[in-house]
Amino acid sequence: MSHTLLTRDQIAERAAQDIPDGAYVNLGIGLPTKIAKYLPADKDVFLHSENGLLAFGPPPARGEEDPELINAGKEYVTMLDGGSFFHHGDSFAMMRGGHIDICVLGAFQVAANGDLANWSTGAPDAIPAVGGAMDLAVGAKKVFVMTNHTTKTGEPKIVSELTYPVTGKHCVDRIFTDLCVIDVTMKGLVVTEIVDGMSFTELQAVTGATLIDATQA
Amino acid sequence: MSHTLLTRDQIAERAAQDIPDGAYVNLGIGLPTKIAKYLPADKDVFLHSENGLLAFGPPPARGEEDPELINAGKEYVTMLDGGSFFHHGDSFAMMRGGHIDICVLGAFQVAANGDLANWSTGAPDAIPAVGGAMDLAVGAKKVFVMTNHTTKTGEPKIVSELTYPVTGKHCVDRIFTDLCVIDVTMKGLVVTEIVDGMSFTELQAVTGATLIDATQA
Amino acid sequence: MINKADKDLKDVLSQIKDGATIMIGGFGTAGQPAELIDALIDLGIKDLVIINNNAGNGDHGLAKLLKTGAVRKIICSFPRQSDSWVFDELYHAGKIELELVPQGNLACRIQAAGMGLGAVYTSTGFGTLLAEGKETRHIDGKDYVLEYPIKADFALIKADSGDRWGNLVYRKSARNFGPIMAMAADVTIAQVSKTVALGELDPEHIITPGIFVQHVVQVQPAHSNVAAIA
Amino acid sequence: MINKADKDLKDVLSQIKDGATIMIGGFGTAGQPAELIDALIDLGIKDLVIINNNAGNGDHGLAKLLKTGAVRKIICSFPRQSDSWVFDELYHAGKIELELVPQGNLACRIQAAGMGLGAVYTSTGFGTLLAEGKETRHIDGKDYVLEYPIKADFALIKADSGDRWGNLVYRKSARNFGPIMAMAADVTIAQVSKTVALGELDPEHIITPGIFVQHVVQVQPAHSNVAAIA
Repeated sequence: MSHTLLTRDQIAERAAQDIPDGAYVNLGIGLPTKIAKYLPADKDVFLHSENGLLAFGPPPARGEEDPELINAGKEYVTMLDGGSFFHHGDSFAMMRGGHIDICVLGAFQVAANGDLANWSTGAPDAIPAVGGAMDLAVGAKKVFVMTNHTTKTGEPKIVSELTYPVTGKHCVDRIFTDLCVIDVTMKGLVVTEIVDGMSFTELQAVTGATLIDATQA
Repeated sequence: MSHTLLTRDQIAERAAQDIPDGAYVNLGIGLPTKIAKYLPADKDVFLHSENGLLAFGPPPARGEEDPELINAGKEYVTMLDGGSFFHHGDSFAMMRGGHIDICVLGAFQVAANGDLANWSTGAPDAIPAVGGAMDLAVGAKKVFVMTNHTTKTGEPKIVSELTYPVTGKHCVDRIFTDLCVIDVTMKGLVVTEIVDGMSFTELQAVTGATLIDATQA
Repeated sequence: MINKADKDLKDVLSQIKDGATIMIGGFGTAGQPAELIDALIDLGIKDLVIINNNAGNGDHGLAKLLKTGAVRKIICSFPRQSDSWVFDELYHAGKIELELVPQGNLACRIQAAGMGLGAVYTSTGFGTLLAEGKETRHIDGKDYVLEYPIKADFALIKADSGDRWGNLVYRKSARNFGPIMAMAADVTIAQVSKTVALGELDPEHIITPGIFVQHVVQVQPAHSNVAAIA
Repeated sequence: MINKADKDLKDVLSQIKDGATIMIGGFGTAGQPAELIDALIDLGIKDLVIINNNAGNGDHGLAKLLKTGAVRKIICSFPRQSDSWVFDELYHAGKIELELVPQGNLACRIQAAGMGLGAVYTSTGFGTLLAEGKETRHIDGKDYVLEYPIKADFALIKADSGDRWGNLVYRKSARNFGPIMAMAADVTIAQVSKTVALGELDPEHIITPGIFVQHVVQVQPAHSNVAAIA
């Protein structure tokens, strides 16, 4: 069979479908921020940013940028009516205290037990930097991961055990890749959707951990 | 010799003299609240109340009472220009975090080592109640105690060791009584002032702990 | 479209069941959600654990709730007051359990729950009867007691204004425990004097962001003219 | 009469000495007290410990301070950025010590200092390299790491408006670390765009009460027209 990889926008669009009306959501820097534009207008989804914003909106019109109104990715944003500002303490209380419903993160690797690696490749001379990655990984009620299924060189990113330094243990609930959707469960990695034209066997072949097929369920 | 006891107002007036310009002060419920009226108008002294007020002012005019503007003693107050409201978490952060300069408390007993008892007489059938007493005792940079020197039945309230349950250990810095002013120091209880007409020997006789005379210093 | 202000008081409270742990805001009567408490009494549920600074005054509000026998245990800092006869009688009769917590530790433990902390070392209470049996630690020259978070199934609080996303602002010293209880409960129900349109509350002035609030119920202000609304 | 706004920038900063631990507010450039940092550089002091979310960008502000060699150690969550070449070079040359702290733990440890807690159990970082060697505990089904408060001798922060008693309000996402750093430092110095009269800030809207602020310094807003003030 032959299949087509989902584009980054298509992964974002797919992930957006799993965000319910009324959800408080933190979209990690990078790929996950793309989800914002696929949230349907008839839903109230509340976007949280670590630097003290709740219910922020799309980027401002050109010339309307305010250097004091940025998100955690240091991009200019706007505020929706009903949005609010607060300090870093309250902002991470929202996260650590389990008040955020869904956090969507990028990943270097996800392990079969839900361990996430996304903050360090462990390269010996790299300058370490963690930001809010570890807080986001353990704090939200549900953690979604958005990632390509394999690295640029074809190595699996979904693995039986992490080889990169862990960001959070047992934290990932669902994985959206350019090939499939996977639920991380007590039984293992359960594949619920695969791109058209790809078989479960083919998917398993490019994955570094044992998958469970639930696409017929 | 013969001496006159200070009135409650006179003790308050004396204690007020030791509160410097710019001090953040919590006046405990009861006797200490009397200090407010002896603070000189040319000083900015900031009164803190546990229930979320900073820089509150005198009672309102009759008919101007607001049931939502009360202090920790549940008395009606007003706000000064420059005052602020905050929640209980921040209010006790001010206390526990060492941001309050002076706290003035009542006492059942003060021990020679600065231990304070003011929350419970230990009576077996009494309903225990503590409020903010323990937080106030350990939180402020300096703790002043205002009390009669002895109980109504003439028992010493300043004692070598507490017989009542402790509120805070090693917390009292200065004691203002109707007979004297005492500094609690590493060396012991140092008497700096005695009411006119009373000798140090007479004061010692009505005190349950050894005093050091510094009234000639 | 999310509207947290679309249910009436009775509907909102009906989700509270026997055995619930409930935080109730207020310091004295300031910030006490009187109408929510009355509706809670009407529910007729029992075996409740209540968290409040006090244990009721007079015969109204929290005292009235206690009087119905609905409360198994109360966690508070100052139960004994000149007009706390309802609690006093229950306590002396052994009909209510009391966990006495210093006021600042009460606040801090509620905050710890809202912040998702496992436990905190606090200096308040060290060496006292209220820390007996508790773990202690000497840190950087000072003694601390290990205290655990206080969480709740529900928080019933009073705010001044709220919008349909649950954003709240308070009024003067009625703010007290409201903002921190809202953060520490699974479901926070706020009674407000005014429901305002989205955007009417300045994002700089919102004290409790809507993320901490599940329901907003507008009630007639307690200090309004009763004759006028009768 | 207390006037916390009566000294000029240079006078206020002159109390900072070699070896000081200094919190600096801001997330990126939002809320960064640029004028205070410039004045700190002019002081020429050394051996500083800096606490900030980042480790400087480009060649200005915090990066410029690092470049002078004044900083012995930095405590931050995200030093590595596309334009953090000043820090990168110092780090690779072994000329600066780095304590890397997850951003939420940084906030929480700063809060713990302000609140007077001895230590807190936080879930963030458990099982990671950043918790290696740290005490852990299993509480109520979840794993936590014991983390200690981060205090400072000074906090340099940026607010929008302030009054002579030190009350502050912030602007939008420039609020970030300001309010919690103000609570955690012995001496907090706030640069403001506007100094207002006592009473002009609504007591309901004050974010940082003056008790947490020792000095208020008005500076020319950074985004004002440079030509107009030249």
